[in-house]
Amino acid sequence: MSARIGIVTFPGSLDDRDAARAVRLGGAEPVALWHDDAMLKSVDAVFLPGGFSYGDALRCGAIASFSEVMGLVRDAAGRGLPVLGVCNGFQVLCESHLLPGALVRNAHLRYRNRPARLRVETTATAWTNAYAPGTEVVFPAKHGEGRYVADEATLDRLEANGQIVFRYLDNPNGAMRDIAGVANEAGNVVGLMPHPEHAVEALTGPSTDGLGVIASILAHLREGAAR
Amino acid sequence: MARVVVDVMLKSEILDPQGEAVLGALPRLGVNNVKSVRIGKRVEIEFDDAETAAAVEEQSQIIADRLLANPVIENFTVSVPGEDAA
Amino acid sequence: MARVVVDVMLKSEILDPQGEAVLGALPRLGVNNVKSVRIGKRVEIEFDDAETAAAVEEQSQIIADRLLANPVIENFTVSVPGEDAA
Amino acid sequence: MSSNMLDTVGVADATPDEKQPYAELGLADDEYTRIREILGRRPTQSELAMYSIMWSEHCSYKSSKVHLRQFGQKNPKTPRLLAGIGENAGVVAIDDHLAVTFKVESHNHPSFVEPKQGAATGVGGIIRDIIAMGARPVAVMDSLRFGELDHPDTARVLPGVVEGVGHYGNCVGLPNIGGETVFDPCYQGNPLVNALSVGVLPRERLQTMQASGIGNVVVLLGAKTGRDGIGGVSVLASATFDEDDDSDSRPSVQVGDPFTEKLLIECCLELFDAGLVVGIQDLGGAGLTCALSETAAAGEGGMHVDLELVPLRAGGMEPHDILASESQERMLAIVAPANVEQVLARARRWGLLATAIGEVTDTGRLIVDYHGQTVVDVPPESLADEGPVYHRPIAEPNDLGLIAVDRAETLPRPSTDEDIRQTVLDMAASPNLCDKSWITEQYDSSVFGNTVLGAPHDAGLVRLDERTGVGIAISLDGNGRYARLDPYIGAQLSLAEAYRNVAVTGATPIAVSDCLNFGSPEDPHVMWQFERAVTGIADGCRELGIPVTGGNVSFYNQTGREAIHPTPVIGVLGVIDDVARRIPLGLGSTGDTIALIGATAEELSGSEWAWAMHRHLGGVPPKVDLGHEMRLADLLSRLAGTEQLSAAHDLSAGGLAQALVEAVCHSGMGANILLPEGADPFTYLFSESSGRVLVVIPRGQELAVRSACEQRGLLITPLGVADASTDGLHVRDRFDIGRAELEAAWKGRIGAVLGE
Ligand SMILES: Nc1ncnc2c1ncn2[C@@H]1O[C@H](COP(=O)(O)OP(=O)(O)O)[C@@H](O)[C@H]1O
Ligand SMILES: [Mg+2]
Repeated sequence: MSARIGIVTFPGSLDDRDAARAVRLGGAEPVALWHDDAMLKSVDAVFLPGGFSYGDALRCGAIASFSEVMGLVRDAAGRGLPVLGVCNGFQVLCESHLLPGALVRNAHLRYRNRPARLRVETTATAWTNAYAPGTEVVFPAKHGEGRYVADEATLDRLEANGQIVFRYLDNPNGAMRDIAGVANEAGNVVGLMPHPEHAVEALTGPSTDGLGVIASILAHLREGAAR
Repeated sequence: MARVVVDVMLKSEILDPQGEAVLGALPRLGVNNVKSVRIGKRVEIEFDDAETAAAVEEQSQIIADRLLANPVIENFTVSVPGEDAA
Repeated sequence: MARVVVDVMLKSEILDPQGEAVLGALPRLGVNNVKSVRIGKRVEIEFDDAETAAAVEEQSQIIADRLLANPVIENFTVSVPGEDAA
Repeated sequence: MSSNMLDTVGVADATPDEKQPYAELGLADDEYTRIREILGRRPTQSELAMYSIMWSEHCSYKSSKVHLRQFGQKNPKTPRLLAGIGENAGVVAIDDHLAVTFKVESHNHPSFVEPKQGAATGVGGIIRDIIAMGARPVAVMDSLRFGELDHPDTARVLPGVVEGVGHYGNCVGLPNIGGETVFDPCYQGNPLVNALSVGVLPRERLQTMQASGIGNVVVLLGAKTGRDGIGGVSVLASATFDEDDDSDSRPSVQVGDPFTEKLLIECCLELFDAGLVVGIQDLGGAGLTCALSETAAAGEGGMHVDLELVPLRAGGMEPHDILASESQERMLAIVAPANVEQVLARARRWGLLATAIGEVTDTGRLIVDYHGQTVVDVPPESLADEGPVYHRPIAEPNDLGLIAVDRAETLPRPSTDEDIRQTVLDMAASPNLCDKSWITEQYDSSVFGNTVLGAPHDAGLVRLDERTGVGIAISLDGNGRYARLDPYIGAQLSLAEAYRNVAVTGATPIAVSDCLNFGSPEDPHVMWQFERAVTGIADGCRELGIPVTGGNVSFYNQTGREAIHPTPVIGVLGVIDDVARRIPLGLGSTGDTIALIGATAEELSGSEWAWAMHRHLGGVPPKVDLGHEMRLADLLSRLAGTEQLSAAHDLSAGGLAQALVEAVCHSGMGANILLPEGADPFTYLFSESSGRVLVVIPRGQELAVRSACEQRGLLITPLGVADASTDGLHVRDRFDIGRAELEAAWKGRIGAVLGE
């Protein structure tokens, strides 16, 4: 039986179809989750896709963090359920305090859409274990508020704990310490701004490097099952 | 210190999608008695200490009018925080 | 009328590129005596008329703390505009 | 306001001599007289507002209608056309299952007043036209024109427009797959913002705007109704209301909310799929007025509405305000009574407001009540279909003869190789030819994961079906300078360019939508330009065998007596059976042959070179040969996806030189070129003869491609080879431009001028 990966649709989610396609192409089964439903449909992992949930009013991801489904995700993540947040999903995870730090307006003040070169900084997470350490990947980055910020002490702690998952090689938004993605301490929750789900087909993406994220979660789930 | 605050709000008849979205989210926090939410900008401007109050006032008006607010859709007010407290 | 204003500003240690951009544009308006510009949000909340002042105050604190400001990057103040004038 | 102030039908009957501000509302004396005849009494305020809106140029096409008829008359018959002119957007069949709908529309004036919101609501409006046909919008495009790049007002308008187009499209989740950006002083006070949207639908999901089925319920979906855009009818404000009225309350600008639009898209598609709506119509420029009268007129012709049921955002709105409001993100659905509960429930699930406001009747009248009193009682077709039609006077501009003899072919040209080299660089750095990524990077191009080609390709290409790989290509093109020199030829040149841009991707062009941007129709010279342009498009489409499926007219683009260049913008849609066959941009691999298909004549009048280097506009535009374009398209679609072609690129503004510069900059490869013997190097590099394409042919395939060209009577000229080691543009025996120098000229120009 293939792994079931829940993909949450908030009002204003946009990349949910893309996330489902990536999950499918990566060999898992996408399961649609609705923001207002108080059920996770016994999924093996959750993918929070990009978009502008609730119009990104106030701060990106702020309102989504109060949704029914995020209450469940918060509890389940605490028990080790793997959760990935991409772009708006990353913002939702930070606003939900499942990940440290915050994402603020790009330093150049504009929305920018460009393929981003990233380095995989740690493979010790549920979502990156299939990459070789230090691998360079290219994912599209497209956002107006993707500048990662946190206080220096937090950043030092993230570095020390190996919680920085992806770093930009050409920082597109002014993110502190070139951070593109981070994990929680346990490594089951990962958020990143660039879009691995838009890098799964040669025809439509700048690379197919994003398939590694799906391969990672499948390996992680297999390992869990074997234990 | 010569500190001025410029508040810029959408004119009352202009749709404020952000305010609407926040209003819609309040029940999730258990708040059900709010009628409206409007979201605007608060701009804090600090002038050189040497400036006279009159100069600060005049310059702030210019900045607000020409740069901070879009007169087609926004109104602004200029205030000097110290004054209120005094 | 039960009206509350919540001002939300980025913490001083967080870079505010929008404020910087305004600061950088001021010389073009002939304004050369500004030291700093910070841009935040002003949120105007209108409660149902029936609410007591205490309830309004309390609810506003909750809304501001949990929703309107993100403590990782922002500070907020809650004020009741009527009070100043009184 | 107290109800005794209400201008009801009864009051109108009783006060036939009341003076009405019809002239202030833009109605002519005879138009007002006709309204009185239609009604057999004076109109109420609400009725007057509705007629003034529906009979405006914008809604009634009163000046353009007699000319636009040519499209219907000359359109080639094709079984692909499932819905055409007269619908919200034209619909063409793609295969046995899928159809596509697309349309381009202008939002020029609002974008000048408030660039960000003006452009944003332009995008929002065209998306709702696509939804109204039953389609899921799958992409947007934008065609933009501004004054000079370094004019201070461009620094205000351009970033705002781009932010608005980007903000709306990005938030609503539609990839932007292309467009154009043109600078010319004629657009200084009249920037053009033309937005296109395209959507896809299963053929059987096609929707109509008919309010049919007596007893069916009229449901208003989406945003609340506020005072947006009712500035026009503010002369109707009653005296009592005026007193506490501040300038605030009658904004002429609308502010859009893409978040609500996204919910509207998803909700409407659910309703269509569940078969819950009988008819649907978007609320656009003329708000409820237009939606009510068009749906009523298209159906059995009767409708009753209780206006007080419309959810309002602002206080103190009078009936005519509610009818005229242009609040965004609203749709009108006609629903069988048994399905109303379900429709409301589905809307609630999406967090959308939905309200039953009326019903379909058999009275043949559109009747609007406000708190039980009738404020409108009219035959709906008198609003929707029977507006005034004008045969405006037409006169050829008297300067055309002089302009025609002022040929750019006589201008001083660069003579030495060094001068030509510098001209290549100067042209590459000019506003109309330089890199546009400062703009396109502000647009999401990949959401949906189906964008196969976006900017900077000649056309956008999206996949419609992952299983079959079927896809569509679209290009939007206009050229005001050519149209100024000769509107008939100019319009056909734009049509030919859009057609060729689609063909260059490997897709086969099948349909056209157009946006006609002109000055005042009251100026006979403008009207002449308009008539010539429409005739050019209609004749061109007939020759190409592809129908015009819809479009939009924007008049009054002028400052004082100075009109913009006539600017027909043409959108061509093409179909490709498998997107994997698409032809990319670039230079293929080292050793591939670079060749030019099509002939180069000395055609410099109206060219980018004449404009950029001499500020010159005169002479006659290049010749158009649509038969040649068809053979070229046939060739490209035949070669697409074979091993015979590795890349292709259309030649347009800036000629061969610019096509080479772009191919080099986008490919990371060098081009090693030898100009044909006997050709004048300057002419060969900068002429804008139409019908030409740069192709890149893998080694060993040259003969096959040559014979494919010869079979179709197409001239092919080998120019050189792609070469990774050259890295730049090398024109043998003449000059070299290294990649660094080329990119320094071409890239970063727009950002630099706009101050970063
Ligand atoms: N330039 C044009 N070419 C072809 N059709 C046009 C043109 N302008 C308008 N039309 C058609 O006339 C009809 C009315 O146009 P419009 O008022 O823009 O539509 P809508 O009511 O959807 O906004 C539409 O079917 C449109 O496609
Ligand atoms: Mg329409």
